[in-house]
Amino acid sequence: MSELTINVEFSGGMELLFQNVSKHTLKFPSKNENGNPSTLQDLIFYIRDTMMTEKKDLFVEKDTVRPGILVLINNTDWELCDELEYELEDKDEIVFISTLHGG
Amino acid sequence: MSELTINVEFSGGMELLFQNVSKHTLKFPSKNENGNPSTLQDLIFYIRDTMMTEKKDLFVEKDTVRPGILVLINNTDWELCDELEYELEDKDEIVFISTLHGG
Amino acid sequence: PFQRVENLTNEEIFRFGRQLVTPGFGLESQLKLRTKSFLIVGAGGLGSPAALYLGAGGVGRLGIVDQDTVDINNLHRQVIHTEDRCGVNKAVSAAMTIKAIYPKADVVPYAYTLDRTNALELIRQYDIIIDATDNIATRYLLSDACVLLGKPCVSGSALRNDGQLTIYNYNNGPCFRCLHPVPPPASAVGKCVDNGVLGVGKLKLVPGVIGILQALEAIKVALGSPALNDPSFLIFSAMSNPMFRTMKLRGRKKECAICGDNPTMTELIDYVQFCNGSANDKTVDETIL
Amino acid sequence: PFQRVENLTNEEIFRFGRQLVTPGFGLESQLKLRTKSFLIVGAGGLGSPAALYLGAGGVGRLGIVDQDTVDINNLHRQVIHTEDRCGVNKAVSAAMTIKAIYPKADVVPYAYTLDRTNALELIRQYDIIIDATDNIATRYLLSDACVLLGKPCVSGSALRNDGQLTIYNYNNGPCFRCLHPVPPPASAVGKCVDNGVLGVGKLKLVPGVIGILQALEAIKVALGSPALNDPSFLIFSAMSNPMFRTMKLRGRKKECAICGDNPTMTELIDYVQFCNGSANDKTVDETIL
Ligand SMILES: [Zn+2]
Ligand SMILES: [Zn+2]
Repeated sequence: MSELTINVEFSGGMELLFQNVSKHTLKFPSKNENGNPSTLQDLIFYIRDTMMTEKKDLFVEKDTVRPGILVLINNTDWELCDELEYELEDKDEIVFISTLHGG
Repeated sequence: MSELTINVEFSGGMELLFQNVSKHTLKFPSKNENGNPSTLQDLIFYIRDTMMTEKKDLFVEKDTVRPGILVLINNTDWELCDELEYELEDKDEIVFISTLHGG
Repeated sequence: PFQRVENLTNEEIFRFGRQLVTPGFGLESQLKLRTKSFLIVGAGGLGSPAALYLGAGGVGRLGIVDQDTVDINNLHRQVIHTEDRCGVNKAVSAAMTIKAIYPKADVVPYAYTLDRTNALELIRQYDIIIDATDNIATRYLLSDACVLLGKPCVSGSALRNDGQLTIYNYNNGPCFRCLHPVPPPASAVGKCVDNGVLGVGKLKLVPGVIGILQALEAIKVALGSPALNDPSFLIFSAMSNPMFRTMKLRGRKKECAICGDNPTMTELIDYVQFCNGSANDKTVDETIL
Repeated sequence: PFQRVENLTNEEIFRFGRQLVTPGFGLESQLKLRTKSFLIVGAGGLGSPAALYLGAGGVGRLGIVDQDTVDINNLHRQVIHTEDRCGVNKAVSAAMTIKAIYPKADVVPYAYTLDRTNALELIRQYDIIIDATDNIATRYLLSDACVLLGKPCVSGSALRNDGQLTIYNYNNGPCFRCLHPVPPPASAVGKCVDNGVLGVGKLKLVPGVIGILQALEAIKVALGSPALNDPSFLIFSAMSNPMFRTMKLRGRKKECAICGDNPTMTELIDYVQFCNGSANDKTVDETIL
């Protein structure tokens, strides 16, 4: 399969960086430009480069998401998967959630 | 495939009819005794006949679940699927939930 | 009768929206709440938090119906009441607490039982109905009355460690009768299923969680929130993980006896008889914790 | 100091468990609550319902910390307070409401700010800590203090239409610092993200929903509920459908600076400095509805 369908969701205020739209369905190549399976890091860079025009630093810092953002892969904390190295699968649901501190 | 894995869950008090255990994983034949694909009705009869010893009338009435029980097929109201005629698929999650009236 | 206002007063803006410097969508939403009336049926475990939050939140009018009086061993979960009001009618007591939070709140207590003789007359006066009752006969009564009058009914229920929440007769979704054309056998309602079961301690907080979510859903109805576009049914299991499950619900049924295309019911009926005795069989209040 | 009792009094049994004819597991659970002490930090939007339900529910002791005073435009969501208590300390006001519901409740208000100089001394006296605060510096403070003292921390937060709930430092689950070794940039906390966005009306009820769920989780901790065996993180989106999502959370991190296998932190630090200014940048209270 050359293309994956990835469901991306932004929550906890992250959606404000994306025209206030929470849910996005992306078509994503199954291999990255190096010919390796596409990873979560590839997805993060794709989002930063193609879906954002400003305030990119509120999403990405260096090579990963900025501090304060939790990442869910199919409702599981990405730390329980392989974080940035996680290899995307078709129909994956990836959620980026800004942790809240208000009360 | 000759055997399906079906996740059955009882909720809203239904679990009290099943030794207070909510979640059950069943191996279920993919075809019923007539050689047709197994349906939700087959599953209901299987539960009644093999998992219950008493108070069967609190689960089944005639050929279907008793009034007051909602059935969810993969988190969707079974009326939006084919109800009793729904053909089971591997890894389906079927929930039987007793509607509550207390406050 | 309830008078709909055109604008919020400055005092209301200060109280409910001071921090909103630009009067944008926020104030419009607050005005929508202010121009809507809400009727909560039941001021017990579900109705207490629903009434607290709607009453404090600046809705146009809040009606509260309950025939019962405050009892000392309900106070642990009916937190809108106080110990010195034992013996006072619950609707009256709930109104007193709301007035203490917001003296200008328009709260109307109704200290009687809703039944087929008076339900239509009362429900007609309100925009959004909140079913916070505790027995199945009243649930049929409220749903049927809401269908006959074209009102949405935000329904919550709780038993043991479980709770359920949905909105009937709204946005082409089902009514209670679409889901339950036939009432369950009396033996399946309330106490019979419970006998002899030593579960985990019953959680008094379950009605609280559902009740506050009823207030939230009622507000979303008032705002016309798109989140309510598809009918759904929330299932809460306090002692499970995950605690919440959302079910995609059927729409209105064409063959429903009251909300269908060719309704056979055009008026309220005798619900105690209809429910075949399970009506008076109020949910056993054996909650602990 | 809080005295642990061996048994419930007859009055307590009547009030909290009258309907339970056989004194089985239910009363044991009630006794577990009665022998535990709970500390709620913050008596605002989150702390109001948490305090109401825990205070009315017969816990052993309830401590409430808040340095703020009741303000008229908080009352719509901080429903434990009343209008005539404007200017009164919030912890004191919350205790007054609980006493009105349950005069024998053991409630202790602390009318001061929790900081590195006094947090350990206070938290040491309680079994279960509820973080109902509104800024990230205090969240680090509470989590760190709970790790140092071995206490579970039931953490809730809310902003706009979203809420989050988890338990830190419990059952080999993570602490706040495991999840957030580095604080977010100040620009990502609070107001900056909001600028110029006209969202759907902000829902005042969001902290209410999270706060009552914090009370529930605290009770489950007190009971040792198996539902808490796996660390999880509840995500609430009031204006989405479904409203709730449960995330399976990482466990304690071996390399965590405070709860890890070789901790480098052994005492509390300057959290305002640590959070680089985002500490004082309290969440903008622009909720409406
Ligand atoms: Zn109908
Ligand atoms: Zn840690």
